[in-house]
Amino acid sequence: MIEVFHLVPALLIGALAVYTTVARDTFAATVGFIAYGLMLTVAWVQLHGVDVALTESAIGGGLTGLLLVRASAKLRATEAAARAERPRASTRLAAAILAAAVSAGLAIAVLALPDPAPTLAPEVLANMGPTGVGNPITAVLMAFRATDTLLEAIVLLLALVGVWSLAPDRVWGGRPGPRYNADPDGILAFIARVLPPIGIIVGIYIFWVGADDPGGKFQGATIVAAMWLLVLMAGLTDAPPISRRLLRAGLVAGPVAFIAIGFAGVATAGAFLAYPDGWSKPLILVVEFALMPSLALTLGLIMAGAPERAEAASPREAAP
Amino acid sequence: MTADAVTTPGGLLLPLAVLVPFLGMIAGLVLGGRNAQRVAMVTIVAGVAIALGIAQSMLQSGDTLVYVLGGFAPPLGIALRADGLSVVMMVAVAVVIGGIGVYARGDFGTPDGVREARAPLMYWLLLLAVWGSLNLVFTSGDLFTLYVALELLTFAGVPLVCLDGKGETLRSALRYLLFALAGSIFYLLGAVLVYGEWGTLDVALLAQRVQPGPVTWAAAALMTTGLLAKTALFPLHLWLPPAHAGAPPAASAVLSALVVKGSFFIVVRLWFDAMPALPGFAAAQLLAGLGAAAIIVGNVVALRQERLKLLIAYSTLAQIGYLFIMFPLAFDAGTGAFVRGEALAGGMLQAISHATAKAAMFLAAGLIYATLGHDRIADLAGAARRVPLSVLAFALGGVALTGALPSGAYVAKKLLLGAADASGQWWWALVLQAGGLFTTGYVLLVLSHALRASADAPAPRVRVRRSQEAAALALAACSLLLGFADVVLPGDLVKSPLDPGELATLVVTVAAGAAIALALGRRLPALPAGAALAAIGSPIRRATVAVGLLVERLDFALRHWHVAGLSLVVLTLLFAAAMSGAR
Amino acid sequence: MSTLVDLFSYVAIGAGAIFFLAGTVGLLRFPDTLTRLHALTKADNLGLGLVVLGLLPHVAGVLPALKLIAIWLLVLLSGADASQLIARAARRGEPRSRPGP
Amino acid sequence: MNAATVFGLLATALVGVGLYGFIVNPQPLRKILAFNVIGSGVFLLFGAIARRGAALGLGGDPVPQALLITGIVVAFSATALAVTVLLRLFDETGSTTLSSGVAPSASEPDPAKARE
Repeated sequence: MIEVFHLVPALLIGALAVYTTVARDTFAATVGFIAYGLMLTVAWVQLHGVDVALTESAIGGGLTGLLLVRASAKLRATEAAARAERPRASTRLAAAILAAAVSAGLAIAVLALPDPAPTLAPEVLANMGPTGVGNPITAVLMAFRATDTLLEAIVLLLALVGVWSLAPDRVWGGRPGPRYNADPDGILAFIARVLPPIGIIVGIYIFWVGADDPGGKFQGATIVAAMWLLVLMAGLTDAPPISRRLLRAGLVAGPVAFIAIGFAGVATAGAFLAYPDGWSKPLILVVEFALMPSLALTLGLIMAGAPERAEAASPREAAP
Repeated sequence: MTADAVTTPGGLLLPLAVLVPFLGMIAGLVLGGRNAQRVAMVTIVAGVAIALGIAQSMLQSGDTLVYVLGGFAPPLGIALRADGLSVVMMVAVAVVIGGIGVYARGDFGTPDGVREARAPLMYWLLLLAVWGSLNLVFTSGDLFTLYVALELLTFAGVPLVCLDGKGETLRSALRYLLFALAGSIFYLLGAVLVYGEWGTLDVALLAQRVQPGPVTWAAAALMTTGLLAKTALFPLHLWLPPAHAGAPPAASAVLSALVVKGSFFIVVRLWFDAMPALPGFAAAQLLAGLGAAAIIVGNVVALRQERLKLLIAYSTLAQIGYLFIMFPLAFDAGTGAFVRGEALAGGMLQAISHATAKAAMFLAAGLIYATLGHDRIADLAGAARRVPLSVLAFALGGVALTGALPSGAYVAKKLLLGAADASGQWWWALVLQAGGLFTTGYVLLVLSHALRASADAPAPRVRVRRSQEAAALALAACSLLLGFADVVLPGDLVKSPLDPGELATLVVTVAAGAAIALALGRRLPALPAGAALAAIGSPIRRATVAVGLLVERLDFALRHWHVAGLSLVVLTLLFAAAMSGAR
Repeated sequence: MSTLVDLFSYVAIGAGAIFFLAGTVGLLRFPDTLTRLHALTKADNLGLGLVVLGLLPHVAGVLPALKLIAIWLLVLLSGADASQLIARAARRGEPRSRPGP
Repeated sequence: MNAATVFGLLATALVGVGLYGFIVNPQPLRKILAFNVIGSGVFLLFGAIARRGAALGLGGDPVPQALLITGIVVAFSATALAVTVLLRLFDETGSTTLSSGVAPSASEPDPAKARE
């Protein structure tokens, strides 16, 4: 009987994935993908990965979904041209057969996984004590494999640099994204005034609770970034020009603090990104507090996109 | 339990080698404007010093450098390791980045009157990001950290392709990004299966634990194919020619010489360190078979190109194939595993000499384009007179690639041929020789056009900066002088150039190269005995041109998206079958 | 006592499920965007409220209970606003009010 | 057939479906969607493996779950970069097709004649 609680969401996720792939219209496929992302969260909860469920719904379903919906709305004009380029039936059949073969091979491999599954859970629990954090995943992210988390922050920063490098030359240094100006006393402006305070509190709560329970800085930063985007889309504020040095300093403050504490670890604890005894928890908190705003800013700016408008854009220009 | 990895003296240089370029990128982004270039120059000096420091401490200790990050040894934590291969590649990358950095001061200096311009700022940031991610690829001992390094490398490489913002380069950049992402997700899928089976992602621990089995075959096949997609080995090369030819010259040099070496290095790390006994003989033959096909298709299509930068891009395609020939030669039939011997040394030396030579060729092509205003091979007449040093740099780079005497490729070819004879695989020896002849072919083709006196003598369009020509020449000289690296390698490989055997080989190579150029070259220069030669050769020429056209059409067909996608999947299945068949 | 609480939960969550079902049937059967929105927001919000109500007695402690209620209020807020925006877009934008998927 | 096996097999199916979409769908945005489906399949497989490694009262092996969070963020950055390049390509050229260039033809003049 217990199997139905796993099989039903699994089949639903599979069906949504198939729909996303075979739907004729790109916009419909994107909407299907967002539903697919949210249903994945259920799967993560059933796999006892609550931290991952948070990340998947915040970043996988939320931000990625917004990105893709906005793009598919903008690319409606290219639908017909794309449909004309559809490969012949024979190619599609070959692709289907080969993809099925890969899936079958993977299924064999999954079923052939060793029964006493190898795990690092004992090592994590054994070494978690000195780190001072209660959530084992945060211990892995911030202590045992802190380098991966540092590299991840650098990946986000590099993705933002890549996004900015795609700006037209004439507006370099300008403001990213179009100038939204919704009706000031409309519904969007209303929710953009009511929701952000709540969202920021929830985001900081999720960030803070991450030390001992599911949560963490990436999930928290995503929620704070989403609130900033909401305010941006309601036209209550305008995106900052990217030439502003303060903005760039804010972007890099997190990674720089992380690297600084890492090199301090060389002197005090004998290894890069090692924490001296007893100082582990406070240092992790300092790093997380430094990373959180930088990540929220970086995620927000990645979502805002490449600069499109000159810096001196007047706040209330006519809606296009 | 196996002994935990422990930090060796001088190990701290490894995290420094990874983080200094990224810190340079961060500082360049915040300071912005002209400071980005100054920060990049300082970072280049620091980075070269660190690479030499690592090499020095490696020679001193004679053993692999290890640095345990965060104080937690694998399998829980991550260790950075630098063995002979990593150190050699890091020094080579540092030198090439230095050369390209000096060249790029000319193309990507911030114009005066502007506080900050997009392309210059972005170029310096992305150059440092490529360097940081490459150092991470060479030193990381953890498969997941290698995945993050691969993504960093792709995120830094793609914007370089479309730095000029034109439509065609944006399309090439998108095609490159999408296919590279497919490659890295295949690699991650393989890494996930490896963790599921062996409970660790650390390369050294995997070497002790891995046994053949269905899960590990699937993982190895997925990871290898994913990495081949990112290295653009034939038939997964749809994105490379337009991307590398379309980018600005200083960016093409970084992409062709360095970025493709990152994923190639991880294939070497996997097949020689993580799971040496797993892939087996059949998979190595398949891998080298793809390499041989890349050599043939790459070179033939290169000979048929109209534009110089596309010719060099297709030459990269062929040279990438050349790099994979070493795998079957390093296979020890006795133990059934890949051993670190002469074949591996030859392969890595070939990779390094290609890096320096290809960078020099792209930089020289950039200078020729800046001077003549175009890079059509047929109209290169008079180039040698107007921009002699650039043509000389191109020539030296080309000669270095063909494996002429003092070049690194010569020593590499000797090592690989020795390994082929030792293992009795004569067919790979043939492929190696053919590769050299083809390379000579297109180098002679380009030089014959460039050295021709042009009928009209238009004034040079732009005075080329001395430093740029010096940088291109220095890199070309580097690849030529690598031959003297044999003092480090075993055996007396480098005979004196006046040795009759060497002279004979040289003459045969040049003659055969000329024949190939005449047969397949798209535009033939007006030779003095043109009419007589044409009368004799035209039936042969018409046949070879037909063959050349056939190969060009095959390449064009393979560079359609869905055909490349299907070959990606077919290759995964083939590698899985080849590896499972080995037992 | 606990059976009474369980019974209450079954009834409440069951009713909630029925409202969700009603909302979905409304989505599939109603002719145009506006009526579908009406069905969805009304039925689903009420359904969620009932499910939350049904879960409240099983929650350990006050804070999780408050969190559940906060979730319901947030869904109410965002659901109402989203449907208003979609309704406005439907009326102003493309006249896709013909029935069928 | 516990949860880990069910979602492990689902993951392999997602990879297959995503791969089909990645190869066949001509619209680059659909390829990005397909890449995300494959990515979520790979992450789900890693989650199933983490669940199999559950021990000592933990819901799952924390190391893969931590790597998953990093993986999802990296996949998001890749999607964001790909979408930005795609939109910039659309702004610049008005089309989003990936195919470019023309088939090689025997346009090359007859060598003998060309040299006189």
